[in-house]
Amino acid sequence: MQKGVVVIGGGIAGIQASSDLANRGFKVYLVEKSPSIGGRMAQLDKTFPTMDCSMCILAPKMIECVRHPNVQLLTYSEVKDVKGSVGNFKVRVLKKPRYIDERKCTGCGICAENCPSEAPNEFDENIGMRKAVYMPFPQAVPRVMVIDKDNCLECGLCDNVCPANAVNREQQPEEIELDVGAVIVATGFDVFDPSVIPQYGYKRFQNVITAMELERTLCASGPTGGHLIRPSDGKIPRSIAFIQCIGSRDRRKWINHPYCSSICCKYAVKDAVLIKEHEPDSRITIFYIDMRAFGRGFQEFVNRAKSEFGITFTRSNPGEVSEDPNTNNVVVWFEDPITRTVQHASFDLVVLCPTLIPRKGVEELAKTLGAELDSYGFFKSADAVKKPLDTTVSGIFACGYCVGPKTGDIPDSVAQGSATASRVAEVLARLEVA
Amino acid sequence: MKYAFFLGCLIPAREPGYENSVRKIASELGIELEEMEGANCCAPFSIQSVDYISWLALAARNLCIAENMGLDILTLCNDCYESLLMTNTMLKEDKEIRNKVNEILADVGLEFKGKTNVKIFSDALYEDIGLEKVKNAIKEPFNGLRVAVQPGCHLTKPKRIHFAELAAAAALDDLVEATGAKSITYERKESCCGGPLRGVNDEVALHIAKQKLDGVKAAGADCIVTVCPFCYFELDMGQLEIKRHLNEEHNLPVLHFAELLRMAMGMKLEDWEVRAHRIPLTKILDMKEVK
Amino acid sequence: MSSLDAYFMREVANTPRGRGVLACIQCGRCTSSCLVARVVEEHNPRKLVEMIILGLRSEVLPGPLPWYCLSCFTCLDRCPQGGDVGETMFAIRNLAVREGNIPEGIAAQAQSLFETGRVVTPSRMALINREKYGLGKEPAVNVEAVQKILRKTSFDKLIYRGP
Amino acid sequence: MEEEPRIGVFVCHCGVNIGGIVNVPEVTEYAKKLPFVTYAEHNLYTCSEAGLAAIKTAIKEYNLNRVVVASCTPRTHEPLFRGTCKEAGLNPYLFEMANIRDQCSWVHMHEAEKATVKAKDLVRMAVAKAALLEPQTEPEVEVKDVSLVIGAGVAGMTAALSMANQGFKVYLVDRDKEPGGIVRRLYKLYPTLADSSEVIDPLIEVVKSHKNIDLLTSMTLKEVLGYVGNFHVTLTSSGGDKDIDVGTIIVACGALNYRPPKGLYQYGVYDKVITQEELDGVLKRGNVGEPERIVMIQCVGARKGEIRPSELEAFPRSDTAELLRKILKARKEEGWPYCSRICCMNAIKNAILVKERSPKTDVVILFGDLRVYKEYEDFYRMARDLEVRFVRHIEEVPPEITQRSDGKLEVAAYDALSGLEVKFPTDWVVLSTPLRPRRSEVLLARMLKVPISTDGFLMEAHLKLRPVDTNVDGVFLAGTVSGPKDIPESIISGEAAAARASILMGNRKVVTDAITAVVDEGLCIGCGLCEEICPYGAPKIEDRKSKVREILCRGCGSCAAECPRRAITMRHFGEHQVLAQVKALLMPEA
Repeated sequence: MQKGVVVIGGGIAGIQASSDLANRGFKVYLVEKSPSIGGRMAQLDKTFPTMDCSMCILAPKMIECVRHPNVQLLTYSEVKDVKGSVGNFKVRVLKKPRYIDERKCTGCGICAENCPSEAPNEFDENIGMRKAVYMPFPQAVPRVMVIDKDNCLECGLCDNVCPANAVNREQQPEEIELDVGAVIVATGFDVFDPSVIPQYGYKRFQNVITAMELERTLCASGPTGGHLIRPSDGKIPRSIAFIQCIGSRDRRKWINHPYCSSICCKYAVKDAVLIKEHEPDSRITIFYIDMRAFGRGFQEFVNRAKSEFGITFTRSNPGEVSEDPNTNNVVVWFEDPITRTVQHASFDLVVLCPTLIPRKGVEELAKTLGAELDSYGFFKSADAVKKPLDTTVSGIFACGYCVGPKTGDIPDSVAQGSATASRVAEVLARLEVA
Repeated sequence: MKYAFFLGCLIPAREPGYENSVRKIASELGIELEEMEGANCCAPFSIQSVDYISWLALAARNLCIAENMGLDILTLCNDCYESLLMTNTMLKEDKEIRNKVNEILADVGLEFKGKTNVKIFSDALYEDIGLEKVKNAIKEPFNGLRVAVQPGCHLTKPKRIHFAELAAAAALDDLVEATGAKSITYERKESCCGGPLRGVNDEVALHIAKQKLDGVKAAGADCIVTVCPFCYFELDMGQLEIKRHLNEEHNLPVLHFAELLRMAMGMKLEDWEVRAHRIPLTKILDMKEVK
Repeated sequence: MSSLDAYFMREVANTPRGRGVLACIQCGRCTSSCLVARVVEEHNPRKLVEMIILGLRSEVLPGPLPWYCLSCFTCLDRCPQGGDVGETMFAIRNLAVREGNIPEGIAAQAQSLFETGRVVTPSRMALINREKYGLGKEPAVNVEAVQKILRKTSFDKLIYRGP
Repeated sequence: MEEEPRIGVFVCHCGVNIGGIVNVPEVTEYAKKLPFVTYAEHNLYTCSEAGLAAIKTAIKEYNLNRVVVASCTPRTHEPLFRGTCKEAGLNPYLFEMANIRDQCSWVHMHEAEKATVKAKDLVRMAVAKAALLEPQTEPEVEVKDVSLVIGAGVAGMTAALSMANQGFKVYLVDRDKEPGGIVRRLYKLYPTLADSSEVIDPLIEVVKSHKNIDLLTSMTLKEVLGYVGNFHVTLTSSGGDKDIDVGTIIVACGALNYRPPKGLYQYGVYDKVITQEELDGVLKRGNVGEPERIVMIQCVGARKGEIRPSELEAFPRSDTAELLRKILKARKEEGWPYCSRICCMNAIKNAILVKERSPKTDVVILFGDLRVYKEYEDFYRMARDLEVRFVRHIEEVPPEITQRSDGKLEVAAYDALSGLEVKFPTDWVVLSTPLRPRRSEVLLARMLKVPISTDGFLMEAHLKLRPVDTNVDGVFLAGTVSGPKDIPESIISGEAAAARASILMGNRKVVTDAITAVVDEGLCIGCGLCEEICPYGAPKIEDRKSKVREILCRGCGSCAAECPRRAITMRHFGEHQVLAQVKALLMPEA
C-alpha cells in the first residue's frame, strides 16, 4: 500500500481522480461536504452530445469509485486543517453528525415518508420540497439518510418508524486525522445569483429561471417529473428565451467576473434541443454575444440546432426584461441584429444562463491549504501553461471547476481528474526515489 | 453642520420654492448654508458636450471656492451634483489632468487641492444629519401616502460607476419613508425623465417622460417625489405637454423632496409655492387638512 | 457606403472620455437598454460604436447621431465591460463640435454660460419674486473669471460661429 | 447444464424514466409467471445501493443461479450488475439484461400501454436466454510495465515524463529529427506572450536526459501486433527497423495546421496572403516591419460546410481508414466543419505582437463569433486596449482579396453592421486556419484499430467520461490527436493518458471480457474469411484451422456471421441462446 491521498470534493472530477488513484494502488480518502457524492453532474438532465441521461452515466461511476477497496468515503465532512508538506500532510477532517447511524441505515426512506417537516430541496435548486430527514436524491452514495437539524421538529417520529433503529440524536461531530502524501482539491463551482443584476427580473418575475433550475425541471427525476412547466401557472411554456452571459464577461466592479464560463453557450443549445424534443412546437430563441461552440462536435451541434430543430439564434444581449402583469409572460427587450432597432418580444419563460463562480467558502479552504487563489477567486496554477493543475503548494493539486473556467465541460473535468492522479503518482514516486 | 451652498442656475431661475423649503429645513435642523461668492454654473452636460477641459476647469473653479471656504459643498440639483462630483473625483485621482486644470485656474488665482467633498441634499441629510434626527423632526407624518420616488439618473449613476455603491437611491427611499409615506416600486424607477433632451429633441423627451409616468400611474402612486429640479420640471410641466400633444392625462402631483419633508416637519407651503406646481397638489394638501 | 477612416476609432479612443469605445464587445445591452433607441430608430449606441470601429467618421460626426443621447447613463450601468458608451458620447460630441456640428440649444446654453456665467439666467420677474419671497438677492457670478477660463480653453471659438 | 435454472428478475422504475410510462408492477407480476423464474421484484433504482443489495439478498435467500435486470441499458450498467452477481458468489456471465428504457420507455413515451406490452416481451426474451446462460471465465493477461508514446510534442512528452517519473520505462517516438512537435515551431505563446522555448525547451531537456525514457527520433511506426499488456511494435527509420515490446500505447501524434488550397482567399497567389502560422514565422524572424495595415480573417477552413450524410454512412468502424481518406479529400477544398478552438486566441496573440512592434499598424480582425473562452477574455481586452479593430463580418460571404494597381492588397468583406461591402486596403492578409487531423492517422488508426470520428480525429471511448481512453484496451490518446487543444489542455490530456496507462502497468495484469469467438475446429475448413473480416486481427489461420486469440477478440461477432461453415460461435451469444430469445418473442406461448 502506497501513501494515502485526500481528495476534497466528490463531483465528477474528484470521483475520477479517486478512482484512478485507487486503481493505481493509493489509499484514497474522498471527502465530500454534502451528504452524497455526485456533485453538479448529478443535477444535470442529459449531457451533450450522446444525450445520455447524466445521472445514468454518473451513477455507475459513483458506485464503482466507492466500492473500490482503496477508497474510503467521508461524506458530510469538511477539511478543517492541513499541516505538513508534500509526502507528509496531516489532514484533519470534521465529520458532521448525520444523526443517523451510517452502519445501520439501509436508506429505505420510511423515515422521510413519515417526517412531518419540510424544507426547500437544495438538490432541485429549491424548486420542490424535501423532508427534514432526507436523502438528497434517490441514487445518492452513500445510501444513508441525514437529519437536517435546522428544520427538524424533534418530534421523534423517525426514531419510532425506522426499522433499522438507525436514528441517533446523540451523534456528535467527529474529528478524523489522516496522514497522506498529497491532496487533490475538486470543490467545483457555485452558480452566480442573477438577482444581483435586477434588470433580468430573477426573483422578481416568476417566469424567469436559471439554467440550473431548467435542468432540474427537465430531469425525469426532478421536481416536476420531467415535465417542462413554468412556475407561474404550471402551464407548458410555448415560447422560451435563453439569455447568455449573465454575470460573465462582466467587468463591472460589483459583479467582477471578467472571464467566460466556457460552458453556457453549449448547455443552452443542448437544453434548447431537449426542449424541442419534449415540445416540438415550442419557439426557442437564444440571445447571445458570441456563440462559443468550441470543443468536439459542438459547432456541428449548433448547426443542427438551427437547421434541424429550428432554434433561433439572436446575436444580441438583452438589456432588460419586464413582465406582462396579466399573463406573467416575460417581455425581453433586445436589439434586433438585422433591423438594428430595439424590439421587445414576449416569452412564456425566460432562462438565464448565469456565470459559474468560485464556491462559497473557497477562500477559507485555500487558507487552510496555504494555496493561493487567482484574481477571479479560483485556485491559482503553479504555472498557467506548464503546470495548470498544480496549486501554489507542492503536493496539493486541483482539478475540475475549482481551477476556474479552464474546464470546458465534463470531459475536461474527467481528464483533469485523471491528470491530477498522474501528478500525485509522479510526485510521490519521485519523493520515494529521493 | 455647515456647507458651502451651491445653488446652481435652474433653481433660482425657475424653482424658488425648492430653495425656500431647503432653507427652512436647514434652519430647523441646524444646518448652516454659506453662500459661495462668485460661483459659476456647474457646467452641466451641454457644456461637457462642447469641450472637456472647459467643463473641468469651470467645475473645478467652484470646487476651489468651497476649498477656500474650508467647507464641503451642498448642491440641490442632480446635474450640479454629477458635474461637481465627477470633476472632484477625477481631479483627485488623476494627477495629469489636475495639473492641466490647475494651469488654467492659475490665471484666475485658484488651485485645486482636493480638500472638499460634494454632497447632494438627500445624501447630506442621510449621511451627515442622520435618519434618526430627520425622523425625530417629523411632526405631521404622511401616513398612507404612496410616493413614487424619482431618484434621477445623476443622483445614482455617478456613484454606482465610480464607487460601485448601490445605496444612493435607497437613501432617498429611506428619507421619504421617514416622512411616514410609502416609497413604492414601479417599472423603470431608475430610468431617465427625458429632461436632458429638451431643447435638442422635445418630442423624444416627451415620449420618455410618458413612459416613466405610465409606470408610476400603473403602480398606483399618489404623487412623485424627486430631488432633481430637471426631473421635477420635466415630469410636472411635461404632464401638461403630454396631455396636449399625446392626449394622455396622468394627473400625478410632483413634489420636491424638500417640500414633502418640510410639510411633514409641520411647515406649510406658501400659496405661491403651491401655485408653482402645474399639477395641483390638492390631494396631498387635503390629506394635511384632514389631519 | 462612405469611405472608411481607419483611424477614427483611435481618434475617439484618444479623446478624453473616449477610451470606452475600446471596451466594446458588441453585445448590444446598451442599445436594448436605451430609452431613446426605443423611440428613435436612428439612435443605436451599439451600432454607433461599431461605426466608430469600422471608421465611418463622415457618417457619425456631421449628422444628428451624436446628439440623441440623454446622458442618463443606463448603458454605462449595464455595459458588462464597464465600457462607457454614455461617456464615449461626450468624446464624439467634442469631436463633432470641432467639425462645426453643434445643435442650437447647446450653443445657446454655451453662449449664455460665456456671457453670464450661467446656462440659465433668471428672468426679471424671477428676480423680483425672489426678493418678495424673502430669498434675498441672487448670488452673483464672477463673469470675468469665467470668461478668462473659457478664453484660455478656446471655448469661445467653438461656440461662436460665422464671420 | 446440471442445475435447474432458478432465475431472479429485477424490474427497475428508473425513477419515472421507466416507471412513468411502463407499468412496472404489472411487468414484475408477469415475470413471476415465466418459466424458471423463482423470484421477481421491482425497484425504484435497481442500480442504487439499495437495489444492488436487494439483488444480493435475493440470490442468497432464493438460491438464485441466474439474474435478469430489466432496466436502462447494458452499455452503462452491465458491468455494475455483473459485479454485483460476482459479489454474491454468482458467475457474472449468469446475468442478463432487458433494455426496457432506452429501447422501450424512451422511444414509446406517448404509448404507455404498448410500451408495457413490449417491456413484457423484452423481459420474456431475456428470461429465455438467461435459462441457457453458461458461466464464463474472463481471460487475464500480464501487462508489461513499458509504454510507447507516439509523438514527442508537448502532450506526448508530458505523458512520457509522467510515466517515467513513476518508474515506468517509456519509448518516446517521433517522426521528426527533434522532439517538440508543433509548439517548438511556434514563436510566442498566448496568453503569457512567453517564448514557446520557455515551455518546450526544459521539457525536451528532461525528456532527453531521463533514464527511463528512450527517445527515438526520425522514426515511425511500421507495425503493431499484440494486445493490451503485450504489444509488439515495429518501428522503422532510414537506419532500419527496431522491435519493441510494450504494455501500453499513448497516441500523441498531434494535428497539423490546415493550409488553404491555392487560390482560396488568394492564398498562394499573392505572397502577402499568409496564414497565422506563417505570420508567426515572420514575427519570429523580426520581419514584420511597420505595415500600414494587417487584415486577419478568422475561420478560414473552419466551421465550413457540414458533414454530408454520405460521410456519416461511411462510418462503419471496420473501415476507418477509408473514411478518413474520403473526409480528408472532401475537406481539403472546403475546410472543416468544426471550430478549432485556438484560432481566435492565436489571432489575438499575433495582433498584439504586431502592435507591440509597430503600434501605428492598423490591425483589423474580421470575425463572426469571437471564441475567447475562459480567462482569455482578459487577453481579448488587452488587444482592444492596444486598439486592434475587431470587425464582425457576414461569414456566409467569404471576403474577396484583390491586388490594386499600386501593388497593395484589398480585402472586400460584408460587414455585419451595415450589410454592405467594405474595403480594406492592406499590406498583409493573414488567414486564421484550424488544426486538422494528420493524414498519417489513416495508417496509425488502422494499425491500432482505433476508430476515427467523423471530424477526422481519433475517437475517444466515451466523449464525456473517457476522454483519453480508446475502445482498444491499452491504447490512449493525448493532445490534439483527438481534436484541437491549446497547450495547457494538451498537457492535461497528456497527464490524464499517463494516469490511465499507469494503472494498467502498475497492476501488472488486466482482465478482459469473456465474450469472444470460439472455433469448432472440426467444422473449420481454414478458408480465412474470418481473418479477413476481423477488424481486430484476432483470428489467424494456423495449420489450416482458424485460431482466435481471445485477448484480441472484441466479441463483435463479424467472424461468426461470416463463417460459411458456422464453425464460429460467440461465447454468451451462442446460436441456441439467441434463437431462444427469438422464439420467446415470436412464440410467447411455447
